[in-house]
Amino acid sequence: MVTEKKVIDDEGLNQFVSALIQHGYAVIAPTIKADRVFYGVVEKGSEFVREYSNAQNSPKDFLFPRMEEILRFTDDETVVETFPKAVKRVFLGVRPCDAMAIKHLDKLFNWDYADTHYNKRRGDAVLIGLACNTPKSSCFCTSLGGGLGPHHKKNVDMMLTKLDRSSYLIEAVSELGEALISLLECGVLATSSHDEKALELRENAEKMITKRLNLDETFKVMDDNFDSAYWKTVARKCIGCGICTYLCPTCHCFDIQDEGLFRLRFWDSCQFALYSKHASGHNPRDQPHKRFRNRVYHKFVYFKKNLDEALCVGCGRCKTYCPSKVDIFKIVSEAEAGISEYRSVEIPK
Amino acid sequence: MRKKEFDSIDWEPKIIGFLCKWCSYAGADLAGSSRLIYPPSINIIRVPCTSRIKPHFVVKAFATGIDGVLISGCHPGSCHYVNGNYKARRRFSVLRRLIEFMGIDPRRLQMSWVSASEGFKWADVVRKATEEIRQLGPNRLFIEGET
Amino acid sequence: MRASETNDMTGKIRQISRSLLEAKEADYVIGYELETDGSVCPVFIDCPEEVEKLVWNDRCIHNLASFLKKTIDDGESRVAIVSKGCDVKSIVALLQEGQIVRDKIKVLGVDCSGQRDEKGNLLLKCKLCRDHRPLLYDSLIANERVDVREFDVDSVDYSEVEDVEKMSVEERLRFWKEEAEKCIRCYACREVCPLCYCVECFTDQNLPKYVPSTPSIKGNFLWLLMRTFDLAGRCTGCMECDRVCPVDIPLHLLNRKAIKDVATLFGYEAGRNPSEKPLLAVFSEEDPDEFIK
Amino acid sequence: MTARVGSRVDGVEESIYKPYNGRIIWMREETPDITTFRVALEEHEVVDSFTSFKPGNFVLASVIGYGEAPFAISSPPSQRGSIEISVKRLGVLTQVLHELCVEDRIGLRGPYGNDFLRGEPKGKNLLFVAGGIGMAPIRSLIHHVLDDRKSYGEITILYGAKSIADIPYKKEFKRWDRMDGVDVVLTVDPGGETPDWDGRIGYVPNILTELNTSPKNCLAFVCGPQIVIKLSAQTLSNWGFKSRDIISTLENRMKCGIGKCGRCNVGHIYVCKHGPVFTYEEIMKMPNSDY
Repeated sequence: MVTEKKVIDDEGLNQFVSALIQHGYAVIAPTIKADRVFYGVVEKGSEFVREYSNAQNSPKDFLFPRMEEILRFTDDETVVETFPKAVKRVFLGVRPCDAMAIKHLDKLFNWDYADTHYNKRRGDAVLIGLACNTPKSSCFCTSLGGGLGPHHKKNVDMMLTKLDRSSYLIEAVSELGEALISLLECGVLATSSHDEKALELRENAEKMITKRLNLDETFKVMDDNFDSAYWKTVARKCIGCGICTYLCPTCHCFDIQDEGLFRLRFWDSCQFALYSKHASGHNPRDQPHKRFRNRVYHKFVYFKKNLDEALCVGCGRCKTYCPSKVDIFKIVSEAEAGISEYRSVEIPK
Repeated sequence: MRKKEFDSIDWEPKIIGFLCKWCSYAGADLAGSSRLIYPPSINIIRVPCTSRIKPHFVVKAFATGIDGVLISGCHPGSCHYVNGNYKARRRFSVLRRLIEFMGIDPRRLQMSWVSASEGFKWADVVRKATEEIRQLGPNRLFIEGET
Repeated sequence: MRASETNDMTGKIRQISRSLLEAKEADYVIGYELETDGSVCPVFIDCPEEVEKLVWNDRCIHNLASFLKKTIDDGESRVAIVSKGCDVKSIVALLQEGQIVRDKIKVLGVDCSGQRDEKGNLLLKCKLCRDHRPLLYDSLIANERVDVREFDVDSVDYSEVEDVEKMSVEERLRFWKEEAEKCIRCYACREVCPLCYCVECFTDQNLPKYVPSTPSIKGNFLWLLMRTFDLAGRCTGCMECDRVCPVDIPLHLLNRKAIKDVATLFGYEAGRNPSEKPLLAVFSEEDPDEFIK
Repeated sequence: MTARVGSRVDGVEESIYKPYNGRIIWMREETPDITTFRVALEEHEVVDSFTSFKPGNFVLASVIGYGEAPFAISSPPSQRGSIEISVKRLGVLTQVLHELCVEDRIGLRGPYGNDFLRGEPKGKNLLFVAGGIGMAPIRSLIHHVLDDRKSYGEITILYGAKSIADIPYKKEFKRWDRMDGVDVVLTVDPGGETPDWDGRIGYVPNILTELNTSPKNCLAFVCGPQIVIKLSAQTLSNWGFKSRDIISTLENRMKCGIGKCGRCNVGHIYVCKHGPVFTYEEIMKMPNSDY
């Protein structure tokens, strides 16, 4: 598959965005909102922010929205499904970690039963990745398997790499990308020097990520030490809110409730006590540290056992926006040392 | 609940009345037995004391589209439970300013002291409350299905 | 805060904590630990060797009192807690409501000249602060450069709240419905608040259901309204809820409006005096009742 | 239209959360807070594919405006054309269900989950131990077994409830007791009996210790509150029951029933997708502080 590569400048990128809009695509890209970077619908190219580490929210907000109406009941009690309107969408500037998160969501929402609401929103979406040249200190995407890294292109349809101050290497990755690259009027064909520059950028981006995690070893250590006092100790700092799960690009838990004549599906979090409370009142995860442990295990043990992938993409959002700065990387990477230290100590109160 | 378009003359506001059973409920009963005429806009809920009313009841009423809430209890000093009405007074004076701050017109939450012998006063209180809430129009805080 | 100040205060905190832990007067110390990017985060210190982690600088924003009621559910463990003036007001409010046992808590009061956010400017709560020195402590980490004069009560600046009050009722409704639409019901404001310790929050109950638990505009609006009411006369204005809200809803406007009302209506301020009864638990004959017919 | 029944991964324009329209054709009030509903499906073309369930499966019943909740199917597969669910009044939805009457509409989604027959009960002696509302799935299995009585050995049924008034399916227990080869032991918690009560008095796990059923060629099905499952399973294994032959169900909170909403997990096992029926051997492998 000959992947056509072009080099365009900022203006070319703006022209590309307006071309996409003219072709009926809604373009969703990171923009500034209340002086923070959020994914949002952009009207013109200049709103697409290019100098940022990662947006606070992730494409999950658009593929699996915080609340959606799944069913509506008409007056004569017939059930009417409410499917999302089919709208052609382009996610522009998706970091490789968010793209891998979307792949995980695809897998979960089509595990045996196809979640039609998710598939309808996902089906028409084109992903245009943006390579990470300056990863943050809280990023650790390179140790999460599946070849994930700051310049990883496997899960997107097109890939943008910022070569220098104002020129971007744009390449089609999938057929969908091939079709779209024709919209680019301007821009010059990429030469081997551009490829070398891109490769060089990729290497030192990967070098900038100093946090290393041995996934399989962590999996084994955690799988064998579910009841260790380590989990109660590291969980003390966690206040039990839902920020980490709601801003996490891979967290997919939801609740379904009826309001009036609508059946609504909306985000839920395993950090809340009601999440697993039985009708009889019994709650398997009644204490805060059990709920905390459940989130960490779901990402590094459970999802791996069920769908053989780690459910974390190392984007660092849960640490950045946590009120107590709970760092999942620190907890998981120090699990082995921490657990052995607690094997001798009596469980602290 | 479909909301028709109203002009304020013939539209009858829907008011929830929390009445303490020792005084105001008896007063309302007296008003009824002495055949006093007052607007049928009030739907009475009997409570043991005004301090039994949880502010969440009032807010839930507004959420379900009720146009006004009237809380009525014993005069200060003659509460069957000695200080129930004092506590309620303090509670609802805070709540009233809070709902005003968030954009609900405070006149939609009214409070009155009506004793068991004040049938006339009860009829008058309801007449005044209905008139005042009628000026405010229907409760359009939340549009149905607005997610 | 100059480096010399932070070093000697950090040294004092470490020294007091080490003595408490060694003398077994406290099972663990809750304090602040330095993060790689210069900010701090809460830390639980179990043994004297770990005391070196404790630090004090002008980024110690968190109100550690929120850990008092929730993570310590057995009530037996004795805790030492590093607390600024605003944090101590939360501890006093918890004492007023009989939620914590005074002699189980060792308060390491710290003189505070105001904390700064990551951009370096003074926090709003510090601009309005009148408690540079905690009003209650077991051991004080003093700092002469902090002026600890007692402020007079009516110099409190409610200008932000008054701006919203000046709006018309319709404008305020639209303003708060716009804010409510942003809320994703992550409940960080509830979980971070030291005084939100109910076993079952009113928004989690469903028999009867007071507030819809879906993040709809109606549900969020009522959540903001009733959360503020449940904290009226209890909130001490530590503005942690404002800090942690991931979608930046100005929660401090609501809470400070309640604080202003409670001060004007009843002349009451939460977290001032540990032996004083909470506001809505008591009454007085002279309460204002101009709105009662 | 076969994809309609909990559509598999075939992208049919069919939301997996859309309930079928069920209509109540028969109701019986078993106890003051348990009512059994027989629900028939209106969409005729899916009736046979929907009612080809096995004992142990569950459905998600819903009432418009009040939500959805999982209920074990308590009628046997041989009862074609409709399913029965026994509902205990506990929360908002179950309260509303109890206020419904015949001809009212209930939404049904499912059947989901695995079933009791994975223990191959054919040709074996069977011991049923149930407590409280745990009788609902067990009743489906008992009827299924009695439909083909000769291919099963000795049957013992031990059931316990809080009080006499709380014992559901009273007529069926009497009918089963009169059958040969079937031994029914009913018990009520201490204090729940009345003077003319001829059954046993005591908690289910304690009464179980007196039965002393032989584990040879015998399967035990245990269903009910978590404490009943734990204690009964221990007693049975002390008698020599292999943990593979003790079969139970886990009643976790469920919302979607198909392994997506994430809340019914015990460790990495989703009770709705990999369960709800588990052998005691599997339950022992699960992290014990998580269920």
